[in-house]
Amino acid sequence: MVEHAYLIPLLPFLVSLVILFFFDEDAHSPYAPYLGIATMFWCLVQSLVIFHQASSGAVHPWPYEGSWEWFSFAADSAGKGFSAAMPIGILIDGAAAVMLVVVTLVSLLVQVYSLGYMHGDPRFKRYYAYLSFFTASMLGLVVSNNLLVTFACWELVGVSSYLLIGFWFEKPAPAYASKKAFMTTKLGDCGLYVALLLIWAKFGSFKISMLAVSAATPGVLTPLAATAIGLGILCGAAGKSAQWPLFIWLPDAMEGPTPVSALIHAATMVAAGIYLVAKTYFIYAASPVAMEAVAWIGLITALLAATMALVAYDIKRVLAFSTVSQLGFMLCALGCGGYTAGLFHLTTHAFFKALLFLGAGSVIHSVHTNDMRQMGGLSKKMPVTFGTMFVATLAIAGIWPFAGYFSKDMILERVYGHNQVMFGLLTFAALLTAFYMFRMIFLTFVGDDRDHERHHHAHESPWVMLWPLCLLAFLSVVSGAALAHNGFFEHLVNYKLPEGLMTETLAPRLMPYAVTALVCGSIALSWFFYGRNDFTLAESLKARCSPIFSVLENRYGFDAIFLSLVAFSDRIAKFAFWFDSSVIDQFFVDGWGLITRICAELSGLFDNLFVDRTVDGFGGLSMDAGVLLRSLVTHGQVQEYLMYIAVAVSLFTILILSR
Amino acid sequence: MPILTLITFLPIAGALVILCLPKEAEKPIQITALVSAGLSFVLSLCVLYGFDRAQPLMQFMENADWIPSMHVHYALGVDGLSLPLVLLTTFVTVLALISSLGIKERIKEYFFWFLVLEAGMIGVFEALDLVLFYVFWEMTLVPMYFLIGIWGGPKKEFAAIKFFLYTLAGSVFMLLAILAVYFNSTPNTFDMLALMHQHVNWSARFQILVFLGFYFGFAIKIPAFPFHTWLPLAHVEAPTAVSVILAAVLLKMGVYGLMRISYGMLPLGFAWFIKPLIIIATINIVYGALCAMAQTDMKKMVAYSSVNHMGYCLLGIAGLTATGFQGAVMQMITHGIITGSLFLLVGVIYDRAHTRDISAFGGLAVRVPTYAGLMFLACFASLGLPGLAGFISEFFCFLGAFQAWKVYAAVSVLGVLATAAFFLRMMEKVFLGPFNNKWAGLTDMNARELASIVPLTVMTVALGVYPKWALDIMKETLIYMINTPR
Amino acid sequence: MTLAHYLTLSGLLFLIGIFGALTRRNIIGILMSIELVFNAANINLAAFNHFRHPGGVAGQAVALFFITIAAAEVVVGLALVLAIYRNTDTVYVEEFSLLKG
Amino acid sequence: MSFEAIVFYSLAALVLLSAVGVVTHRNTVHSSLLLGLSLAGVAGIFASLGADFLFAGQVLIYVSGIAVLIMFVVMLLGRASDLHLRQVNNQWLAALLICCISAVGLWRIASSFRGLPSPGPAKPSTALLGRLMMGDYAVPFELISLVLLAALLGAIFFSHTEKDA
Repeated sequence: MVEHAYLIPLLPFLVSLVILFFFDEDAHSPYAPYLGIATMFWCLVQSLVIFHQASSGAVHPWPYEGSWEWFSFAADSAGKGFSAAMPIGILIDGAAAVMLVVVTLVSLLVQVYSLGYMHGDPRFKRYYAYLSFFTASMLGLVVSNNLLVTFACWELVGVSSYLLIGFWFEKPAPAYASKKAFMTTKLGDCGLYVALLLIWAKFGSFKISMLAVSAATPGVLTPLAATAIGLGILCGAAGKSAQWPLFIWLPDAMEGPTPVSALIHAATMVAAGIYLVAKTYFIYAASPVAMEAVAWIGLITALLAATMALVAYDIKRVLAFSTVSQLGFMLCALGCGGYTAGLFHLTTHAFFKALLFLGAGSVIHSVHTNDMRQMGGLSKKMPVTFGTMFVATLAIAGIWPFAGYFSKDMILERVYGHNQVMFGLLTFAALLTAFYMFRMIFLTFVGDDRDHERHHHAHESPWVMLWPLCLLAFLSVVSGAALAHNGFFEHLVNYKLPEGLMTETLAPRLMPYAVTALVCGSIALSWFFYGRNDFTLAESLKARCSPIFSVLENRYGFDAIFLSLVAFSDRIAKFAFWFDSSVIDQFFVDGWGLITRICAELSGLFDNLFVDRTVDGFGGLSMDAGVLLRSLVTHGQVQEYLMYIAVAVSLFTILILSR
Repeated sequence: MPILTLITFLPIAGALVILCLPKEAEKPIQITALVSAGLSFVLSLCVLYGFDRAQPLMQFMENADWIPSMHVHYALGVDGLSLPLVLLTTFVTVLALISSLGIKERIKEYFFWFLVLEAGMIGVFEALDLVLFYVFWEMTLVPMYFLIGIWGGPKKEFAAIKFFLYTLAGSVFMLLAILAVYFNSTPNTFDMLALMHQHVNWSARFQILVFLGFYFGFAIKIPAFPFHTWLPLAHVEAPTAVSVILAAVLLKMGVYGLMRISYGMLPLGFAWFIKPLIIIATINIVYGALCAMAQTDMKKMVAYSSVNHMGYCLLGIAGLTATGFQGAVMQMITHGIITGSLFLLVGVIYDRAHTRDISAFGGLAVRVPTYAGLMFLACFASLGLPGLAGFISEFFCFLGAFQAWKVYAAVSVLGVLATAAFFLRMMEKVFLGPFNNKWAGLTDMNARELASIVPLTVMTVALGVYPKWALDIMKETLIYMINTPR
Repeated sequence: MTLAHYLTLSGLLFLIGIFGALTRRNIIGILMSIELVFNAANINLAAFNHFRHPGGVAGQAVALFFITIAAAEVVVGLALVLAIYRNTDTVYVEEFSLLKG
Repeated sequence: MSFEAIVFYSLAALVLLSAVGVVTHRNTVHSSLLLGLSLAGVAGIFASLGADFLFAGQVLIYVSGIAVLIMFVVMLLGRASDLHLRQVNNQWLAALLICCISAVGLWRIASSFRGLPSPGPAKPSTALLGRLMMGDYAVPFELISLVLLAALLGAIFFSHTEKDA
């Protein structure tokens, strides 16, 4: 099965084309989604088989790699050109096997869910085509054995994200948000681009397995180069995974359909950055500086995003900030050497975050608003949604035995081993997470209905939307424990850090309990503020600390910074164009033309006034002379002519005589 | 069979036939033009079929005396550097002719000039004799002048004369350089292949001077900063099909000349200029993209994006690496295809709305989904999206340049960002957002427009997904060029 | 008698003829003066023939041709005079201005 | 002074004096008569130079042909009033001046031949001349006859009056 893993990205890709070109744009045509869902189901099955084979050690050699030639091109080595092959292929290692399952599963569930959520949309078929396309790109990114192909899929993922965020492009906000998302990630991609160039310059290959071998060979990769490459990749990852300072696009990306948010902006695409860092971990292993940068970027992001989530009222934005924050956790873990921890959290997070988004979608579908201030008391109206989302919230908060507990615990343990200040800050972020997540639950589901109209019309979603929720809730409960059991996950992804990076400062045994206790306290605090149907405390706090609140609501001004950056680049562009049209074109080129013309005019003038006049003058002179002479000879008198001849002859005579 | 001669002169034959047809016979004129250009394309496909990809040297050579007293030959040939460009020329010309079927006035002259133009362009890429090269080079100039000057926009006369004078100024220097090369070669010759071996006798000083002469001619055509300002004007004023040819083929003549003549004949001059060249390339990329960002006219924006994209070609060349060369040639092809389709697409909207102002539209994706889809594809290809043609060539250019010029290449990456910025902004303003009801009467693309654009789109995707068969044509020649001892 | 004498004679005759041609008002007078110039030339021819090529007759032959041509000239000239006279009723050259530009 | 000199001087005086008369005499008839006299003098000069056939031709063509022809025309056109008109125009002084200047030149030319003595008495040359005309100069001779014919035709053409007109 694993040798046919190329089918996993290829099939959805073909299906997306088929849907796009061969299906009618009919709002109620069921075939397009069914085709997409069936394909995804097949992919899921295949991924599960691969996962099973990988975990049972049935794949030899491991990690499995299959490679074909994509094209060959002219390359150089020491000033000599030669023909180099660019491979395209699959590389299935533990991380890839896990990611395959995660992506196909979430994609499948989201597609099923969308049957209900997107029902009746005029561009229903296109939606499924995009979803398939996205999934294909994401799967390609996961399985590719070639960084160039990975990058290609990386960009394609970005484009499908662009298309899906802007799916309701008639509204200005999604159109703007899609552009913003694309541009921000593209900004990060520039770094990745340079990193790729550096990799080629250093290694002369893009094949990941080969890079890993070369990087381990002493002397190939200098620390400086490794740092540069690592920072470049981090730059790309920060863009795609919405890390500080490029996280600004993700909250806006919530303008897209909610299932899309669940799939792309929670579970899969935003995880691509983390996944890429994990894939190129051998480079970070060679550069402590890059490693540290990864950790700190993750930490800062986790903290900032968590604080921003505290004040958001838009249910999807809360989730978006929480996503950013959780991605920060993962990155931080990777930066601290917690390869397994990062990927583990990536996996569990995918389940419960997708669940949260889908649940939020269910809520929005029901009350037709994103604003939590207009919700409240929905738990009775939507029990299934409430139940599943509550499970997910417990998971994200890290309560035993939910999935989040295990992964978060693993991260904190690892960070503790790395740097205890970091640990403190990260734990604080975890407490904040619990706080704002429960704030969301309380505001949405608990207490009185604040908007009676909406509450009255609210209803539980259809089962086609609910059973994906249930499945994800189940996974949110068990996946952590199951995967963590006996170090199963660690064994599966199985990355061996170089000796120097293995910091074996084991965390105190009590740490998990302490953290859990703190989280419970945080939840209680949250209930204290928001769970009692009485928001006076929250309001007064808000009034007292309004500067802090407004800073948080303005997302620390990062949006403003980026807007000013955009404005600045616009100004530069305007200037460049002014320079181009006024200085270069009008001044130099046209000016040169003008000078030429002036010269031409001058020389024309000179010609007219001087040269021509001179010529005319000679003409006139000879004419005058002619007139004069004619006055001598125009009498028609033969004898006069004869006289002239005679005079001439006599003059000649004089001439001769005078010699 | 002198197949290259046939390819080159079939359009001329078509042009002569058109000349004999009466003015009113519009259909026969159009058919003649299409048939002759189409035959030329088919023949160039035959050349591709017979082309030996493992052979780096000239193939399908033809040689005959032309002006024996001056050692001028009629010599044609193609190798991996020129064949893709010949193919591009014949291919794009057919499509441009299809899109020109919408031309309503002075059809006879239009198609006549167009075919003459095609012959000139093909000839430039095939010529192996400097005089022949120069003749073909100049042969493109006059048709272009008329095509812009007669069928152009409101400022067509100015644009045409500016284009003409500017490029002519460049070619005068080129002519000087050609003569200098001729008189300093032993034995005196115009044969480009023979001249490749002459540089051992030439001093660095001489090579630099000659290089500058050639460069001036080529840089204007490319167009390299700061000689690029004729381009936006000419593009804006030219009719759609002419813009397509201008961007897709004419600009390539400059880069081709740089690679074939400047690099091949004047290694010392080239080496001396390599630093300025990389700077110019960087400026072209970043500055071109910035200028494009400031545009409100779609066509002008695409024109400046051409400046930006030709910068990638220069970047690739300046690396002096096989990869960079590969990228440059590939970039020429992909830019021809992508920008060709972009211009065609802009022409489509202009034909309907009679405006190209970006802010005049809005939400068109609802009304014209096919058009929007093709435009999106072309824009994404142009901004270098992987899977579409632009990416691989751009990447090779960077890859090639990066090996020699790390900082400049890294700075140039910003150009990629700016390119994305202006294309996305254009797409947002034109196709997304609330629908502007002013355009409720807009119709989607008709069959003729589809016929001219879809082949380009297909090529865009095909080259992006499977660039192998384009890369294989040029690969060996470029490796040979790099490996030739200099 | 030397050649110089004959040349002097012919020169004087020539000058008299020229003077006449320049000054006579009557067109027939001019014709007659021209005859004198012819004769001066003929004298020269004969004299050179006699003094420089005593045995030869080439000079005389040429003089003979001159005489013939002079005869023809006079005939034509007189015919012209007659024609002009018939048209203009005058023989005074001041009154002819056909050459006036 | 030898006989030869006497003959020469008297002939020269005859020629020159009558020539002066030709160009100065008021009466055209007299002028034409004097012309005949002058031409006859020239014929004498020819004789003295041993050109006997030239002498004969001069007498026959000039004196008896041309001079008489001119006389006829003068008489044909002459009027009584002509005698009272000035026959010399107003540029006579200039003409005289020019003649004087030219005379100096001619004198210089003539004087350069001063030292050449007479080669002895002249022999009759008619026979030689005839042979030459029929031999080497046959073609010019024939051409001259053509010229004469043309002149004849021309004269007829010019003097012809169209009676009908």
